[in-house]
Amino acid sequence: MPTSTRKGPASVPDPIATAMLARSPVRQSKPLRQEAGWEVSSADTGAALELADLTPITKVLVRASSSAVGSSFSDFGRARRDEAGHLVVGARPDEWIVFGKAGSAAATISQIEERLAGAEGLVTLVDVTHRDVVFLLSGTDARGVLEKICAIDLSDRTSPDGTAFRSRVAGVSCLVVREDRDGRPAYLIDADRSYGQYLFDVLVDAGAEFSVEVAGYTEVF
Amino acid sequence: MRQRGATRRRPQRYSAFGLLRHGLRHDDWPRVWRTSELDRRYDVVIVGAGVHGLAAAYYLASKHGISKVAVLDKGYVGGGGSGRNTAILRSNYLTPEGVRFYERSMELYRNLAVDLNFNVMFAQRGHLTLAHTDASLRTMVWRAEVNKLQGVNSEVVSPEEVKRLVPFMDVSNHARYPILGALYHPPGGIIRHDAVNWGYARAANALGVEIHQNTEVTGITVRDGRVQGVTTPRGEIAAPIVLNCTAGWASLVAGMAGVKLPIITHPLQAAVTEPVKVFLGAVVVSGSLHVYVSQTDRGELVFGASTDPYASYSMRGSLEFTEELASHVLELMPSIGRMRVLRQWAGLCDMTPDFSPVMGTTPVEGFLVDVGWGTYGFKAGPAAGEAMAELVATGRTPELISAFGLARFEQGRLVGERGAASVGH
Amino acid sequence: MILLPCPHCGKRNSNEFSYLGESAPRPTETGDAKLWRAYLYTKENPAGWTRETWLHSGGCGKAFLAERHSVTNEVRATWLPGRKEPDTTTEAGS
Amino acid sequence: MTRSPRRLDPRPGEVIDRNRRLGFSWNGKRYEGYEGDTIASALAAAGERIFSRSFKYHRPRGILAASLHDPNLLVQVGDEPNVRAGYRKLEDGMAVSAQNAWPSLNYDVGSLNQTVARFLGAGFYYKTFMKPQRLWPAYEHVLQRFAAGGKVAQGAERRDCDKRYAHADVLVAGGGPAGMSAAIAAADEGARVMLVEEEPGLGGHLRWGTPDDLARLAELRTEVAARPSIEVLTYSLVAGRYDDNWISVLQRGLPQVTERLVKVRAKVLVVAVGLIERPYVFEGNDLPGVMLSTAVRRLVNLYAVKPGDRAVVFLANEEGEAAAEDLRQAGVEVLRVVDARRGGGLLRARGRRGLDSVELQDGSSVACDLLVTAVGWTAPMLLLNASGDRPTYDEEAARFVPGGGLPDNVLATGGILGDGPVGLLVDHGRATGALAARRALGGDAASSSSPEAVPALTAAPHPALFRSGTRGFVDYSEDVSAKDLMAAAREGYDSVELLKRYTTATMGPAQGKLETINTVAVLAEATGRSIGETGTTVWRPPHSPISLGALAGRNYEPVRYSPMQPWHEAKGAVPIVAGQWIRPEHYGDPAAEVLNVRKNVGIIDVTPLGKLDLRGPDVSRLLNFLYVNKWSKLEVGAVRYGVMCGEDGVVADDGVTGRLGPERYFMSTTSSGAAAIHEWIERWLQTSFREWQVHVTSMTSAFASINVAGPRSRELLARLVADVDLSAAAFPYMNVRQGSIAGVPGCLMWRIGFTGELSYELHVPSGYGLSVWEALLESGRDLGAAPFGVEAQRIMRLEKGHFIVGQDTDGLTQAFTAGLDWLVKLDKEDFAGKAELVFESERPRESRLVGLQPVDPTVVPPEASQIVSGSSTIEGRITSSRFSPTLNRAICLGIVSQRCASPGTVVTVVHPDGTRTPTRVMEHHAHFDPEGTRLRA
Repeated sequence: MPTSTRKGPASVPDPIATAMLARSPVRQSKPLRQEAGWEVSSADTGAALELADLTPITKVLVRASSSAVGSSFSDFGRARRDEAGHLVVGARPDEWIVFGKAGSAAATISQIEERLAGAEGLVTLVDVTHRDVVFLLSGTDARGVLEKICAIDLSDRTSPDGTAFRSRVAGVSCLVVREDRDGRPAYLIDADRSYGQYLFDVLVDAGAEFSVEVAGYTEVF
Repeated sequence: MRQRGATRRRPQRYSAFGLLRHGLRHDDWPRVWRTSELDRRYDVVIVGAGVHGLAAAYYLASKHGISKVAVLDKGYVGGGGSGRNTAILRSNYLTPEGVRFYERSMELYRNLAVDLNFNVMFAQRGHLTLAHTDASLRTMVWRAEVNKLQGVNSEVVSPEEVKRLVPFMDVSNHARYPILGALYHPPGGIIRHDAVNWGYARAANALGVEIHQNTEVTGITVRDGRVQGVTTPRGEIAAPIVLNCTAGWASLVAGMAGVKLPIITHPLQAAVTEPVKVFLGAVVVSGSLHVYVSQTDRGELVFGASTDPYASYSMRGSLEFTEELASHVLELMPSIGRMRVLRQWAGLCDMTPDFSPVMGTTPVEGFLVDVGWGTYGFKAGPAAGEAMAELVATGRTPELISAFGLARFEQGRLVGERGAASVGH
Repeated sequence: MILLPCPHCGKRNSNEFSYLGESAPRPTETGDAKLWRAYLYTKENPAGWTRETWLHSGGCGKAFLAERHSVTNEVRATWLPGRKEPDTTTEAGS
Repeated sequence: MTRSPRRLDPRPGEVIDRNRRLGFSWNGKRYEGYEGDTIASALAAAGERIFSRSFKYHRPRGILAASLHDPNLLVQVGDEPNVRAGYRKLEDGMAVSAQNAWPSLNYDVGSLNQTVARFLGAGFYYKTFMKPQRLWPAYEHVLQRFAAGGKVAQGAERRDCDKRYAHADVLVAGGGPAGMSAAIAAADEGARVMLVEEEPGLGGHLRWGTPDDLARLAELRTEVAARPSIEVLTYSLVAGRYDDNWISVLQRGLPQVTERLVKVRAKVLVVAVGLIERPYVFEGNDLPGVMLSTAVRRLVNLYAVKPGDRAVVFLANEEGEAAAEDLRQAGVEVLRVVDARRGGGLLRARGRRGLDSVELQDGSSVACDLLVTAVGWTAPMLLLNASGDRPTYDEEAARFVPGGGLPDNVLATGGILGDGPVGLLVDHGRATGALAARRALGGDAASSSSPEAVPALTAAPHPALFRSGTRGFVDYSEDVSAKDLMAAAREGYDSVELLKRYTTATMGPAQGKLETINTVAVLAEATGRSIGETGTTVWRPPHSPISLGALAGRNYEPVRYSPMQPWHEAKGAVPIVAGQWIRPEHYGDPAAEVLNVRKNVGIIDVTPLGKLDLRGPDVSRLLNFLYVNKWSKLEVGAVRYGVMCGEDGVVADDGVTGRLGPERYFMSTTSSGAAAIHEWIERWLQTSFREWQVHVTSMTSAFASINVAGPRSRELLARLVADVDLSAAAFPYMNVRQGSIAGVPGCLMWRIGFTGELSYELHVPSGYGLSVWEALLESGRDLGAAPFGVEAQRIMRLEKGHFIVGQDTDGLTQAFTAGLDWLVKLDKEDFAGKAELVFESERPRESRLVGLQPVDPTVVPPEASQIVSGSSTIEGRITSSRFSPTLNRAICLGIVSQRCASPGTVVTVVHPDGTRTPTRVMEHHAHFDPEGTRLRA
């Protein structure tokens, strides 16, 4: 029995040239610019601890049985880059979220479809770019900030570089991915978009003790 | 065989004059209740020396002349839910049957100090149930209207009136949980729960009822569908009537008689602060914020919350309870953040599917239940005791509690109390 | 805050989970009111080991069964729905 | 400015910084102290002797323990009540005042109570004030004036507090010699260690010890500092231990916040909290000038304060001897050292406003201003009790000791376990710390050190000294004497729990830390049992009272917004809280918003609607199980309304679901039900229907949802949609299409109508939500396009007779009662709630949801008004009620009993103000366009 629904319109095609602007749920600090049709901040801080809003990045949810997918994807609870530079995160058992460059949803989806072609069982891909907000918290004290609002043990021993987990951050269920940058700890925090402004404010508040600064959109994919 | 009804004795009356005399003479007061040997046979065995069991015993003896009664408890008098609750009294329930029942309890409570000759310190300071959403405001109106039709003083008041009654309350409209109004129930208030337990125990004992502390019921004998008696570490006791008045262990005690109950036991936590000068008059409840608070005459704030989210018999408190409590109390009264939590504890609540109790007969003849009180048990003690005593004495279920029988679950005729907010202190 | 061992995520704080209650099989015969109401309302509610269903709603979103002691809150076994139930009856329990 | 006449010359272990002077006030008078002082030490240095008045008799009280647990040192600091003056560090500018005295600390009118004390024994209030009942409030008012404690100020600002989570392999509670050693050893085994000490500095009793002790302390501190894997938290309280070693620590003295609650998950807890010195019960034991030996040692050695001039020392242990030596060195005249071990005895202390003289067992009387007692110890059991240990009484040592019931993840060391020279405590601490680390790390211990045996540590023999007279106070904060306890026990309150509840002994702010053992001892004596048989009470958290502010921390209450929220705010929309969502209730005039929708076109932000993406071959089976109606034959492009019930047949949620492709569906739920329904579905799929192939994804926030409603909605939409044929024929009612709106691709358009109008529910990728919202208003300006809020929507849905789950139904409303006869399909195979709905269908209906209209069209009954027959028999209630701007009359929905439910019946509605309104039961729920011609337009 054919069980794949991959042929269906699985994603939001990237916007055609249009005046319509996409926005993050978080108020952007000036100066502003556009990135793949999204309004983003180009603030530059150079601070030791930075918080950036990466909401425009592409997010694709992949559901399939782990056995069918084989080793082509990361394990549950781990994150790794694929050849195309996507960050593939084992977000839940039999569920991955693939992060990629802003505006690349269609391309990302077709790449994944290609990779999973022929996989057994039900395989579905859903573009959740617009569903989630994503923050990047990076710097030496990033862990200190997160420890104030998240109960997971973030030490190197239990949560080293490449760890991913879902847990509550300041009361909101989030996917947290550690992907260190230039040898400094960095965390991607993915959450339901409607909590975006709330979570952003909480992170800024928790980070004040460590002199966190809000940075503009940075290209990480 | 001993005579029906043990000897009565007149207790020494408590009064201001008595205090004066005792103070001058430096002599002792008589024992508040006597200890006695455990007999082999009683007319009625009541399991649980909390307010329900003691009240049932008291009314059996005082109203029906049945005093060959033993109240057994695995611990001490009032050591379970009756001594662990937050001692709030009210009758502003949602359903007519609930309102009538609790109003009878309030009536008994109002006269209890005189009735028992024991000052139970019932302070009718008024009871406010806050509404933070239009949905909860609608439920408050619903309750107020049902109450009024049953003759219970209850009305919905404005935020301004809330502020007048409780000046520490933040009624500003920018709060995360704005106060849109409140159900105000002037007769509601607080009472000294231990005094109620002791007062009933003393008065029942004076009428011949025996109170046996540290006497755990470990088995219930049933033969041919009839209860025969109970087993304790102190020996077997024969009794034609066994009344289960336990809270927290109701399922286990009923299980000894082979009766299954629609009960899940959840811990309910409470906490008390250090005393400060009295500033809070009314009892304040917020269902949305899962908190209720009152201030004792000693100056302590007493807090409670909703039950813990999963079933448990653990009476160890949790940290998250005090954290959430504090966070929610400060939403309501931001300026009391410097007060300190002195002590926290937990009690057990037997939750039923319709948030209403189970009172009356069971499939086992002679085995009666007065259980499933959720978070409402203390308020109900006197009326439940009175009604159960009547059932024992007459063999007929009083009209007042007819809606609360065990058979309602099998019949699918639940009581509508679940329609109210999940926290209803 | 007790810890619950999610079979997927490991031990996590209990506030990440939804408690779905005692595990009871749904009657296949739905026309018997007595049977049906017993399924809906009657509970074992033991003070001791109890088998119940939890959903790790704040984490991986997966349901699992657990054998938990309702007095100590200790969890001695967890398993996924449909998998063989562990045999814990030989172990000491109260 | 008051001088500090009792300040000594510098002491080797002093913790004050004499270069940093701090000014503060005490009852309005200016004082000065040093950085490092506690409030009490600064006042004692200034010569103050009375710090508080007692709760009941208003007796003057002074320093007893000079520590966190001193029951006599509760003061008001600014707007903070009950500050522990023996613990709280002095800060510049503090305004400190006494709490329980009027008009002043020195002359307190309340002390008159002492003269009638004989009538005010414990529990006296239970025996009086009963009659007349109506006067109880007046009595109560008088009693309330005796409430102890300080004041809270209305309008006081919330203090800055926050929280932190931490994870430790080993958490050591207590930074004395044993605790420090345990931390060092655990760190050496490779463990991550957190070392928590109540006092501002590590060291425990070594801090106020001999030069040898100080040298030892310096070594230990150096060792701790050299290990980066030890995190040291001083001036921090281990407040509680909860299940699974979840440990609360209250940290003070941080630069950023007043207090921080640290929540630590520790693999192993090492309890090294030491001992508390206990008071002796004798007549006059509460007089200012009667102190514990540890208080004297702290005052002299840590704060360089001379606690008196002429002293008597009553002792039974080495600590007492050391205190006497400290006093001599401080220049205090030690008149007598009475050694209980050699038969010495203490009868009573005398004095009015403070100690004047001491009477001894040998009949002598000594004039003095300081009486020091050293009669033994109490082990603070909270952390051990919370771990399951029940202490046992050690007759020989005259104290309770751990009972040995600890789980593997909790260990004890130091004074709580036993006594010994510092060397033994250190050795025991090291061995315990190493063991803790090995247990925490399992087999992976990095260290190669071989396990060393934990040396024996037992409580040393100590004379059993509890009381020498009946008039002594057992509980200082509650003013309960030994005599009160004896009387209460004889009255029948003869178990620890009953005695404590009846007399309130150990229930005060000091939590019985100093008092419990003496309470038990008196009860034992009264009942003729041993102390061991009498038992002790269980210590409950917190270890010391914690502020609500610290427990609350920051206010992390998640709030959700739609992408259009900035627009709503800019336009001054009146917000309404709906669960976690903040939504616009209206933009000024909800009635006008209704009329505009009915006449032109309106748009509403309905983003909070629950949305689920369902994919897979078994979706239709799933829908058939979840909903009460049938789903097998839904065409691609079609939408259907459905209602879900719980297994008890009670209406749980409703919404529409559309089929977007052969194996792809899109479900909407109510806003408030979104999370619960998602969980409900996952629960069934994961536990009962595991073989079904369905993937469910929550998409609520993926789309900004906008309902475009009104006769001109098609016209408006047509201006922005190019790739979908919007004509009634091509896109009829109850259909769904996918396309682009205003150039934004990937939008969903549903033709449905909650408002009863021709309307389209648009789901736009969230990032574009605000842009599309603005585009709709911009393009529709000439059509009269305007926003409307939740209130206008509620009015219109009521005009249309659509019920709201949870408002028009309640927690027991089953589907037929809700009027869903037309929807429920009992001939379906099986679905959630089917059994109960079959039962419901078979029994006589008791009540049902109906449309209602007041006979007088201008009267709008408030929602929840009751429907009655006779004077007060309840027949139902109004569940929804509004004035309809469209119909220009009042309209309602309500639940009524079956006997009143037939159309045309006129029922009586009672308003909250008592007025009664005749109201007619209608044929339909819908008051407006019951045939649905408008929404099918």
